[in-house]
Amino acid sequence: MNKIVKIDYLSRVEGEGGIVIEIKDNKVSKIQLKIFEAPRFFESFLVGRPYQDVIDFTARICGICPVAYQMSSVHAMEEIFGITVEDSISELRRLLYTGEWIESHALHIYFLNGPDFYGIPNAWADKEYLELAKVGLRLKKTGNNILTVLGGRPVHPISVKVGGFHKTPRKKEIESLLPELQKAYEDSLAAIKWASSLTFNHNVWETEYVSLRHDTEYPMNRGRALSSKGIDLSMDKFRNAIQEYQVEYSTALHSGIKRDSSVSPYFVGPISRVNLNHDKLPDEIKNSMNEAGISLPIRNSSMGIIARAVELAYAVHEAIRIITKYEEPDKPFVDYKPQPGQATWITEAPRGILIHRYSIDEKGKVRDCAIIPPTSQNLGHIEKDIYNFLQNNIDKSADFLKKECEKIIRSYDPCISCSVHVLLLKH
Amino acid sequence: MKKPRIGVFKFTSCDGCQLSILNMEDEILDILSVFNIAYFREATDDPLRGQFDISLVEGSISTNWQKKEIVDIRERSRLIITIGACATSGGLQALRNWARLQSYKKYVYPSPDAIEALSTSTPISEHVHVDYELWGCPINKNALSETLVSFLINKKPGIPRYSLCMDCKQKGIPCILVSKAEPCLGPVTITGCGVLCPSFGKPCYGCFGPKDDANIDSILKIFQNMGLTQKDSVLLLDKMNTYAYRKARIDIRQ
Amino acid sequence: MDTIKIKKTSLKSIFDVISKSHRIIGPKIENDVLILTEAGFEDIPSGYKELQKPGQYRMTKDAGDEIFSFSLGPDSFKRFFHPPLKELFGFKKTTKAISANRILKKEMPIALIGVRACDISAIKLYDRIFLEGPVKDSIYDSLRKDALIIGVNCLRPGDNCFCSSMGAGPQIKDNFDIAVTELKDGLIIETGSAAGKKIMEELPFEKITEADMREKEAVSENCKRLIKKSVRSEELPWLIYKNLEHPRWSDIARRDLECGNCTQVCPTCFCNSTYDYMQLSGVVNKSSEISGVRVMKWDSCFSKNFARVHGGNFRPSRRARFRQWMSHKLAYTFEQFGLTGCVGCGRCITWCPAGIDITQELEALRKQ
Amino acid sequence: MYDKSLPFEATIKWIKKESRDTITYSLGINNKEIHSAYSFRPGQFNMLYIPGIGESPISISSSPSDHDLTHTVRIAGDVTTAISKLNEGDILGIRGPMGNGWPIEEIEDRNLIIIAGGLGIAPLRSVIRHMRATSKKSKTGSQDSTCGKGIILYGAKSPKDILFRDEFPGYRDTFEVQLTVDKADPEEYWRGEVGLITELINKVSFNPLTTVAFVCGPEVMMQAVTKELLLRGVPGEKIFITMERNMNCGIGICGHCFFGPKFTCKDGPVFRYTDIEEFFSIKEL
Ligand SMILES: Cc1cc2nc3c(=O)[nH]c(=O)nc-3n(C[C@H](O)[C@H](O)[C@H](O)COP(=O)(O)OP(=O)(O)OC[C@H]3O[C@@H](n4cnc5c(N)ncnc54)[C@H](O)[C@@H]3O)c2cc1C
Ligand code: SF4
Ligand code: SF4
Ligand code: SF4
Repeated sequence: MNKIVKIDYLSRVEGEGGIVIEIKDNKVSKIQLKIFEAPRFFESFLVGRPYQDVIDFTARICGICPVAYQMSSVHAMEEIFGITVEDSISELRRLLYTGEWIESHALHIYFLNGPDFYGIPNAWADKEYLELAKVGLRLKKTGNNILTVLGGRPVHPISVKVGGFHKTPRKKEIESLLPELQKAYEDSLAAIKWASSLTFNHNVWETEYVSLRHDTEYPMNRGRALSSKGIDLSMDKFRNAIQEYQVEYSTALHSGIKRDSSVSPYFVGPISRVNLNHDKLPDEIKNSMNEAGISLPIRNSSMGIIARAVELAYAVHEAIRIITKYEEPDKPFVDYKPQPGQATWITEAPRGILIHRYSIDEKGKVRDCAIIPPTSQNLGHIEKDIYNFLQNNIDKSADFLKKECEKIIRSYDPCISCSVHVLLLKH
Repeated sequence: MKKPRIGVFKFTSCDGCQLSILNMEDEILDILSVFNIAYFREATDDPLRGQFDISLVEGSISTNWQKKEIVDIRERSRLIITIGACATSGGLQALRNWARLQSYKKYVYPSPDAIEALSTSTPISEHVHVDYELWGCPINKNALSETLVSFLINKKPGIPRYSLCMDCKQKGIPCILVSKAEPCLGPVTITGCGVLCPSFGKPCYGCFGPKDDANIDSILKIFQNMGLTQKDSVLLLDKMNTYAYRKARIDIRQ
Repeated sequence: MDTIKIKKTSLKSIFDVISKSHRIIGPKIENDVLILTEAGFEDIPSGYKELQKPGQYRMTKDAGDEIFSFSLGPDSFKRFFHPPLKELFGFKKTTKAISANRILKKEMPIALIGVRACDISAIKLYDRIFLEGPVKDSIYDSLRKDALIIGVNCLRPGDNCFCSSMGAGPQIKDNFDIAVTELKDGLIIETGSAAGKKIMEELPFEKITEADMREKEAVSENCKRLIKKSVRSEELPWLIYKNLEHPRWSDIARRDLECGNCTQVCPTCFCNSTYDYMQLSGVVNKSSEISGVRVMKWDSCFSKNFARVHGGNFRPSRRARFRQWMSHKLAYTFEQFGLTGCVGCGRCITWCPAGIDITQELEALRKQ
Repeated sequence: MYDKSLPFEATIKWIKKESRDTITYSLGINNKEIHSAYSFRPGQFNMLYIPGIGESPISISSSPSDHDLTHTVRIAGDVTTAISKLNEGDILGIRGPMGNGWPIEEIEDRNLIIIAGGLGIAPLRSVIRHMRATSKKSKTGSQDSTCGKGIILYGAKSPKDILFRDEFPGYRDTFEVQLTVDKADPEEYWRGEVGLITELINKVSFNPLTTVAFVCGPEVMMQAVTKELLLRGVPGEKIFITMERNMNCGIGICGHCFFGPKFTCKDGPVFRYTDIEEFFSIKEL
């Protein structure tokens, strides 16, 4: 039997993409994940720009995870210039990141992915679901409020600067967030319960989970790159352990881990982070996971929503912790002198590791750069996931397959706008 | 009464302005109670169908198919409102307008020929008639709210078009250009962001684009008097609204 | 008018006495700029001095142990009497009724401490505009009525000051509650109102000598001598009226950023715009009912739309808008209110990023 | 007295369509106290207020002696469009009266010549009706009415655009009335003049030296008319014109309506020509 499954426009994902699947003689003959998000050539126009521009520019790659771009780039710059920021500043940056995690995860859980489990087209289509959506709005708002206090606004906040922040918040200001964070914590524990009560397709196969790992904390801004298949590399080395390849049907580059002569897809994002770092979660959250019957590692890639709920709770918990012990730093930033050099830095964006590499010249201008967003790292993985799913359900109707494939893709919370901004292969 | 239909469309952009709609957490339920969000890919599966009372358009035009699609959207829309720097002035990606496309492609993609893109990124208004423009990278949600309120009660949105400095002074923020000699774009930039950067002690980098009659040549001269090279001072304008600032510079010469 | 002398250390007691009945607004340094805000005695930036040039402002500390060593920052009283954004009234409209409710907030009145002669002249003008016009502005009135003006005679002028040319300073003459003059070894306190007198009565004073009074006069004399800038005010307003078509206006327009900074820092500029502000919730609740607030916000004749009417704009060019501003300052206000529209505080010169200097532009108008 | 910085309610009593885009509204002030305290002079205006949208200055087109308080509004932008959507019985906000109004006392025993262009007839209608009312009174009182016969010259775009057209025949008892249009409509019978209003001035006879002129219309029209009147010998001191500027507060505290040193809202909108002569020809003032 031959079938063609075509989704022209994926909805409830960030950016523009579609998918074409061909089944010939009961075998999947073609999967084309189409990314027709128009390219924006970020890396090219960064070249020759003063290093200060990088933070503001790369943020514009993605409106949903601008902080991730700011974090990867600011740390890369500081690595190049040999700057170490005070602990209080790193903590504030972590707080900023929790704001983005909360916002982005809440959006995905309640607005993008959630409706799939209820068979509704959006979060407001159904009266009952709308109540859940309201919780989602409340959580999102809490995340956004963190971003606003620290960075002026939720999308493309303006406060991050090489060496620290342009301005750090007053203790009073930041403490005003606590009441809503307490509420958010309750909401997010409920979210874990709710998410794990949903019904999932069985998408389980042998894959490789990749995330950062840090000795003392759940990874965000620092650590080493770790994989479930034994990789444990510095950020810089990890960058060289992966390879990107272009497929002719897509504007996005795919990437995989180089081993011998083959390049195999890997998986980044909340599931990988939880799987590789669950020991770093606070006991309260571990308990909630146990109660909800979440067994680790999470091997079903459709269960992204569960991992997100866990991380949502973690981010809220972490925000409360940081705010409670916050002391206003003496100076919002450390002084430094720009120096030529190059560095790679990786941070954990809501969707997974985000790799930046820069080289800066003597005038403090960007000589060259490479950016590998999480979604482009996951693209190969998504395709394989779909492939496996189809093989197991090859006899189902085209309509069914179409819906399910859409769901699979969505469970990755792909950020297609990001995925077009991909790297420079060494000339 | 039938609810007015809103469509949200996206071209070349980061999705941040669309997200700003979803970030109106306090208003979104009000919006849903008076408007029918009939097309909004990022949030709902509803297919593209029929006519729209308001089309909110994000993103710039940078490929051939987008050129066609925006014409289709125009035909379906009573009002087109552009949201954000990309749609209103070409966005950061308009920097390609002043570069060589092929070298750009080569830089980013190993097989550049597979990449379909125009050599320019241009605002929506270069392609179809635009009824109202919301500036900002990203837009300010109060401005969007004012625009929707204005639509409902039938008036022009009351969004000021004077300089950022006006609000900077009104908020009592010390001027960083005058008191620290840091190159702030406030004097040539429209207000609307809530004076974010100066209130964080950072010079404005122009994400809201040029104000009415922005005197670009004069501000460049001021920057140069502060010690910046001609080239570096122009770089300050070549950001998210590069297209609009360069255009303002030409307009004022006439 | 009563005059006493107090010890420098007794200045704090003025703060103490006043703070019982008033909210004190005084000078304070924030981010290296002198601002006016709720401040205490300890916030007075004694020993600090500003270096000012057209378009430049730098705070330095080199004026020894003088208390009132500094001059003017961008803020003036106008922020407090005529706030940048004020709610005129809340409105509600149903099909059969319209209501407009003004709520005058009953707050503790303010006491402005450290007001200089130029700003006191400007307050006089503001009183004419908002209290003595065809309609009294009740919001201004409520903020102004019980406010105290504690003036300070300048020890030295700011680098861009020219108050003496405008007849607005440097010595405080009237329209104050208390005026302070800093001497080498004490402070002379003069009262200008009953309220001021009441405060004075609570201060621990010392004997005042002839020499003190001579020193007091010398302070203002000396300050006046140090003023660097001047305009020929005797030629005003005619110099402006004669030159409304002068080519210099076009020359200024080339430099003018029209950012409006000058109008926002000017203590006499009062232009504003009024509009209705509504949130979505004010429109959607019940379809036939709407509610919101009508607000007045500082605006500026530099705004391109300021003179727009339906079907046109009376001042479409930058040249015309700049001319409007300068003419209003230096000519029109005399006719409108019988007072100078420019008090020579020099703020517009300092805070203009382009460094446009009103005194030099006026001088240029004299030349053909 | 009531506070002129706060709008009060007025109910629309009746509506009359005057032309394609111009409508007259009769307003009744709801509040009794304000109603009895409210009095105005011909040429004054009110700020009409539609909550949520804004305010517009609109001249009072009735005379103080009229039973009704009317405004004649041309649909231009947001506020005037919103007004045009109102029905009888609806409510709007009003602040006023504002402005100085026409100097009726200047007329005394002089000849009055009223020159209006387009919508400029609205504030002058107030004068016309006032003059008629007072001259009627004096007719019944003493025999020697001091008022000579006045002249009305009125120009509109086309016959269809002539406002209050049905009223002019009645005015002929007190005034000599001359109407002109830029262009006559072929479909309509038009007996009046065709051409510029300045040409009309030369077609009527009056003694310029004992005349007082009230002029209202678009600024270009007033420029031309004043020039013509001066040529005829009417003293500049006796020519009164109205200025139009953006108006925001109406009470002299917003700065929008400056015409040179004048506040159009409180010093005007009516000005003695010689008071503003020096500014009249300056562009973009
Ligand atoms: C003294 C005076 C008397 C007037 N008398 C009448 C009259 O009797 N009948 C009539 O139809 N029109 C009159 N006008 C003109 C009328 O005020 C404008 O057409 C009207 O304000 C346009 O407002 P809008 O909201 O419809 O237009 P928009 O273009 O939407 O204007 C928005 C706002 O701008 C301001 N504005 C715009 N145009 C003008 C203007 N011409 N004058 C003052 N402010 C303006 C107002 O604040 C207005 O609310 C008069 C104007 C003045 C100054
Ligand atoms: S204007 Fe800025 S925030 Fe909006 S879509 Fe474009 S890049 Fe994103
Ligand atoms: S800091 Fe920037 S925006 Fe603010 S007044 Fe100065 S120049 Fe203008
Ligand atoms: S200050 Fe300038 S750059 Fe900063 S947010 Fe506002 S408009 Fe954007």
